Amino acid sequence: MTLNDIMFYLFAGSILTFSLLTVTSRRILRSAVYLLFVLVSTAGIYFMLNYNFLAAVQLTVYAGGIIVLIIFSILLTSHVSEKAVVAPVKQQIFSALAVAAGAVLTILTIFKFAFSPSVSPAVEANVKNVGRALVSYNRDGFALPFEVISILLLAAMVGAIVLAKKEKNPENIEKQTKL
Amino acid sequence: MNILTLFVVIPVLTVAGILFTKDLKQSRLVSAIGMTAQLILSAILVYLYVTERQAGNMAPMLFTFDALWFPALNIHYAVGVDGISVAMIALTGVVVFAGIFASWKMEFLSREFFISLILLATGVFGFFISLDLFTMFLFYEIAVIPMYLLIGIWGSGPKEYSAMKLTLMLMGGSALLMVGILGIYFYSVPTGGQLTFNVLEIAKHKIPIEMQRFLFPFTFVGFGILGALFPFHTWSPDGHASAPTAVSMLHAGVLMKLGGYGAFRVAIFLMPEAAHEQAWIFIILTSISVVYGAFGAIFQKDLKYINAYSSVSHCGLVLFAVLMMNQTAFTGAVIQMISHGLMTALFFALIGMIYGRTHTRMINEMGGLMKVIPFLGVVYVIAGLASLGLPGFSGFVAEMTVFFGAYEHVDLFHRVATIVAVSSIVITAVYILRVVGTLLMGPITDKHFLHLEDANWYERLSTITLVIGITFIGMAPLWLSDMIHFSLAPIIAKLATIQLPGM
Amino acid sequence: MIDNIPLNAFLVISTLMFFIGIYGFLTRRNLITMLMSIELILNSVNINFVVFNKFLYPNQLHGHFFSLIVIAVAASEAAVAIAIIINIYRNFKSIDVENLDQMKF
Amino acid sequence: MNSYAYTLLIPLIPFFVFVSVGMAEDKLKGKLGGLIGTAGLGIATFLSYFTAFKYFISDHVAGTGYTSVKAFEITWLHLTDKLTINLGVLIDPISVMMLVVITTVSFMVHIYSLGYMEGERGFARFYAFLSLFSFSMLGLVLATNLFQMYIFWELVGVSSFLLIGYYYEKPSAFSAAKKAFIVTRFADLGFLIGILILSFNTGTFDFKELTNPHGIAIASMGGAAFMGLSVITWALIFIFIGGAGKSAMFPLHIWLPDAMEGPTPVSALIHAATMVVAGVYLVARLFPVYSQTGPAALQVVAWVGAFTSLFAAVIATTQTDIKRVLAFSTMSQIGYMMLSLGVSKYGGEDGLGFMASNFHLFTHAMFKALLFLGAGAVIHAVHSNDMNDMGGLRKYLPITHITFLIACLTIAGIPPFSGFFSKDEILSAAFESNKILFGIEYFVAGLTAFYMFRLYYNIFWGHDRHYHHTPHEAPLVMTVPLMILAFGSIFSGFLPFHNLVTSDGLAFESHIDWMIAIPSILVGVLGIAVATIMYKKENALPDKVAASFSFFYRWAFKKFYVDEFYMFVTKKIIFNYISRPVAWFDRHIVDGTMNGIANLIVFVSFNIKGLQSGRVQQYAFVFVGGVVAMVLIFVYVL
Repeated sequence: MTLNDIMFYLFAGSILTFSLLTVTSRRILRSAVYLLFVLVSTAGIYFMLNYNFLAAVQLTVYAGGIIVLIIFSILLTSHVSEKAVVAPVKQQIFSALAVAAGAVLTILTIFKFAFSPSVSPAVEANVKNVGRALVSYNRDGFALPFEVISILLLAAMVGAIVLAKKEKNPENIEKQTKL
Repeated sequence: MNILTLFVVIPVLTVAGILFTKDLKQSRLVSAIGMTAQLILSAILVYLYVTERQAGNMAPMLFTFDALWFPALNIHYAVGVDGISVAMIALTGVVVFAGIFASWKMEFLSREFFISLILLATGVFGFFISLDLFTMFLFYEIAVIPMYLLIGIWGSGPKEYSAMKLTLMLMGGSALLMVGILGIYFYSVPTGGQLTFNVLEIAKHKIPIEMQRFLFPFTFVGFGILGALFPFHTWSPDGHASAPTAVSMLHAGVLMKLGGYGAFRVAIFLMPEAAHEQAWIFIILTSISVVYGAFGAIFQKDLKYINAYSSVSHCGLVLFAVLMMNQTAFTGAVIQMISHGLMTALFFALIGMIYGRTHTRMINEMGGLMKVIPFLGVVYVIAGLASLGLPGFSGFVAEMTVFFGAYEHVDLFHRVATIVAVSSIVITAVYILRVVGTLLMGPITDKHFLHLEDANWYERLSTITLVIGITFIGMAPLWLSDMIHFSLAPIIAKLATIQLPGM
Repeated sequence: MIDNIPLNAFLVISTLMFFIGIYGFLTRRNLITMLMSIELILNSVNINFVVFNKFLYPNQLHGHFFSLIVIAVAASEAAVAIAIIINIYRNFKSIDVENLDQMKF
Repeated sequence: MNSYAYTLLIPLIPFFVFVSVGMAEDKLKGKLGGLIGTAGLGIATFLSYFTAFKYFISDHVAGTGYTSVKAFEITWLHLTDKLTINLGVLIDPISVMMLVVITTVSFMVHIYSLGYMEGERGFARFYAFLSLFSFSMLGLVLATNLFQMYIFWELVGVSSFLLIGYYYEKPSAFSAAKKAFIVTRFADLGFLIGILILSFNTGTFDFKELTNPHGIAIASMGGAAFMGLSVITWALIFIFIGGAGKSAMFPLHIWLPDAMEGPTPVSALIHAATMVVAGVYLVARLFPVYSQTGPAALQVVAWVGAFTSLFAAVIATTQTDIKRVLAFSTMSQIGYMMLSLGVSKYGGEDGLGFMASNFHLFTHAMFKALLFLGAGAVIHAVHSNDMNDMGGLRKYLPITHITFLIACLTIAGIPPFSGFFSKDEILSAAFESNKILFGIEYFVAGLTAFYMFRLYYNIFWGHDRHYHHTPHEAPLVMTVPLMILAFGSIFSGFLPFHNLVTSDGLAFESHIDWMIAIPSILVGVLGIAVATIMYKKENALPDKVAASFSFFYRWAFKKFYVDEFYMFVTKKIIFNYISRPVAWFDRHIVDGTMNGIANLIVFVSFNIKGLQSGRVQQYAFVFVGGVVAMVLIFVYVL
């Protein structure tokens, strides 16, 4: 049992524990924090896999960006002390059953399948390689997805702004003029 | 351009023309011009056809034209006519022409009304000229769909219900038909080679008998629903009762004929062996139709219902004759289709005109109308007499040909069926005279009726056109029957080749 | 660094995380927590991508980039979703998913 | 073409009159329509007489039989491979005789109606219909084949329908017309079935081929047997049903009394002299076929005829409507003709009955038309049909009185009037064949004399009633036809029918058998005497007689309740137990099934629409569950 192994199991344990806590905690804000822990642990696993850039992105975008966004919206839509409404027990039981069955099936399948790990030399995922690949339009280049994703981000941004803007539908205007 | 294609092009142009009109006056004028052209074209076609035949052209279909339009499934725009299609086209021309004049005062959404009506006519014309099963089916659908709008928008009474019922039942028929047509397509060339939808091509081969057994009921019932085959006729009374005048005319006069024509041209012609085997089931059903429709009509009070049930009876006779599968009966079936088309169109036109005056269709609320509207009264009596099969009118010729054709079968089953069908002539007389008696004869029951006006010029034009058709066929049936006779040669030859036990 | 940790261990973790996410999606009534469940699911998928990349095709970086793209998509998704949630909250004064059943029948 | 081709004009002239007068009905003012019609028929009459003269006298080679000539024929329709419908003109003894009868009576009626129908609304329409009728009837008798006959048979039916319903504003008139049409239509169904069977088995419609006793058609008639009788016998019985319908034989007679709702000239023309004998003509036309296929069909004809003659005569003694009395008398006389045909055999002297039947048809047309037209004149004078409103009219209507008396004596069979001769021939024929039938006819002869003189005395004798205005003799235009017909009634008996109209076209010797004639005269005289005692002066005797037979009298007065029986069958049974259930069945079962399918779909969709709850989590749950289940199935089970 090397340190690496211990690290891995720690991360694994924290991912599973906090995942469970995320979906079961009745305080929404806490859920968000647990989710943050999950994401961070995931980043840890990426570090362990030697994908440092990805891990950094995971930390900045997910942990830094999304979680903050979520927390803001939680604060906007509910009180901190408010406890989340949970589904009826029946729904919980059935969901748990379906999910457990699914998990068991998947895991069984995974163990049945003989993966053949490759022995070919690894490409180092350092910033230089990643950056090259991202803007390369050759084979194994990702210029097109990169552009597409940027457009998607732009669209999402515009969309989010439009959606979140206070709408001025005629009814509201009518109401305002009446007032 | 091929003369047959003109039959589709002219209505389409007319529709395009109506799009640019502004009000009732303009749109009806455009429709009238278009359909008059169509009528003249039908007459020219009859003339060309007859001269061509006299010149010794023995091809099964004349004026053929073929263009591939969907290569993946080998679907062609293939057109061509024989005597039967020519007769049906002439019928359609007359009925549509009369229908336009019968709806001369369609004030409500007139432009849209005429567009739908002519679209319907396009479908019917296209159906009759098509030789390609798929194109035929396409035109069939074009004819059926506007019906929904025409009844649903311009109808009366429970029009939404009727429109829905009619369309759904006919669509059900189409679904069965689709199965049949696709089945025929996939077994069209059993020896291997390019599959085809072309009727003439398919007829050259023999569809395997096992498949015929399976496909024939689909095809026949599919067309039979449109031809008011018992027990799939119930769309007819409701649909006709709710439809506006011109639509009833076109529907009963022409559209129901697609059923008989299709059953003959597709079901029997392409699958004679299965037809021969299964005919007995449908003969029973059609015999029931014939008598049952007539009995049903006796009890009705609404003029349109009476006529709808009488159509069930008469169209039943068409299918009955088609199933008898010999030359005389086929001839009779075609004449009966034309005769019934003209008669029933005339009836519906008259009912519409009477309804427009009295604002009721219930016969027990009317009486003595002969005195105030003699023209319509006389024409109604003529239509009635034609309908009950009086010599001198087309109905007689048709019925007699059918009965004699049916009687050519020597076995007891066919004999009994024939006699059952023959007995309908008495029942028909009962309900026709009952209507004529209560509606036209006797004292005037309502003093409002005293001020009714007799027919206008356009109503006269509409009805007289149809009366001329009826009497012409009734007086001189020879040309028509000979025209049909010749065209039956291929199918008779095909029927002669099948050897089945008991033949 | 990870040589003695089998591939299956990673896959088991991601599977469990995935189903936990689904469980959350099925049971939480609050839209935001449902969104968080989705993030869990996406995350588990990311792990799979990365792990497969690392273990099976180390000579390429496809899985790595897929993860990157998924993260980007998750970010935009979160942005739009939160905009929608806030909008819903404005209109319904609630973000309980049970109340949002307008789109039935 | 041959020298008879012009006979085509005989039916065609009335047809053109019908078309032209019918089209221009409302434009023809006054009597113009009538005059055109009368003129047209006058020409046809002239042509008919000319044809009769030509056929029977000038073209006839002495010592040979009369052959039938096809004057004209065109193909109308190719029906089946073997059968072709032709339209043409057939000239032979019976058709020529019928031509004379029809055109004579029709012409008289045309003239008479100029007076009788004067001032009626639709005067031109009346003449148009009369012309249509004449056309159809002439077409019927000139038919070259069975199918042409059927065509015109139907046309005759419809023109009769139109004429009975002439006063269409009167509900009773129209219902009578409807009844006539439907009853005869029902009979025509039999006719049509008969034609189907006959033509299928013989392969021809043509009368010449069918009736040629040495031809293939008759030879091929053995045929298969069905229920003990050969198929052809059945065909002939069916055809006779058609004839029985038109000729008002029991039990298809019910329309004839009601048909008296029509204008009286119409009754005279159609329902006395011409159309109602079409059935007789039909059987006569096919007589060789009937006589060659065994006795069964002819026996049916004979017994139906005999029964009808008795039945109708009994009813006639009780009726009070003068036109109905005449109608029942017509039925009775047609019964005689049918009987006579039924007892006849083919060829030579054996064909006495055939000759007698046609002879009686001829004389009957004359005197019955006369009776009806006379009754018309009476009705014209007193504006009533009922005997009880009449009496003592001999002073006011001298010409009508005399002619009516002549007609009554004729029908009673008193020599030397024509009825005596023809009836005598029938009785002789019956005597040779069947004594029971003979007895019935003897009795009927007495009854006939009795009820005719009952009618006569009630109208012209007795005391005056309270007339609204003094009855006056009809104008000359009406009385001249009466006189002409009276002349015909007196002298037509002397025509040598046994030389002219025989079953095989050959002449044979016929003479009056006084052993039969004298009793028949005595019976006639007896009938007259009884009527004289009872009705000449008003006394209580008729009431007493009626009272003593009160049950039977009421029964006969109500026409033996046949009408009521039919009404029961049609109105109650067919209407209520067939038509109504069919309508109900259609609305509720067939349509109900169709609507039921639609309703079922609506029902199902209503119930499963709950699945589309709008709840995202439910959808997701189903989705996940589905995926898991599918994985389970596809990976682990299959």
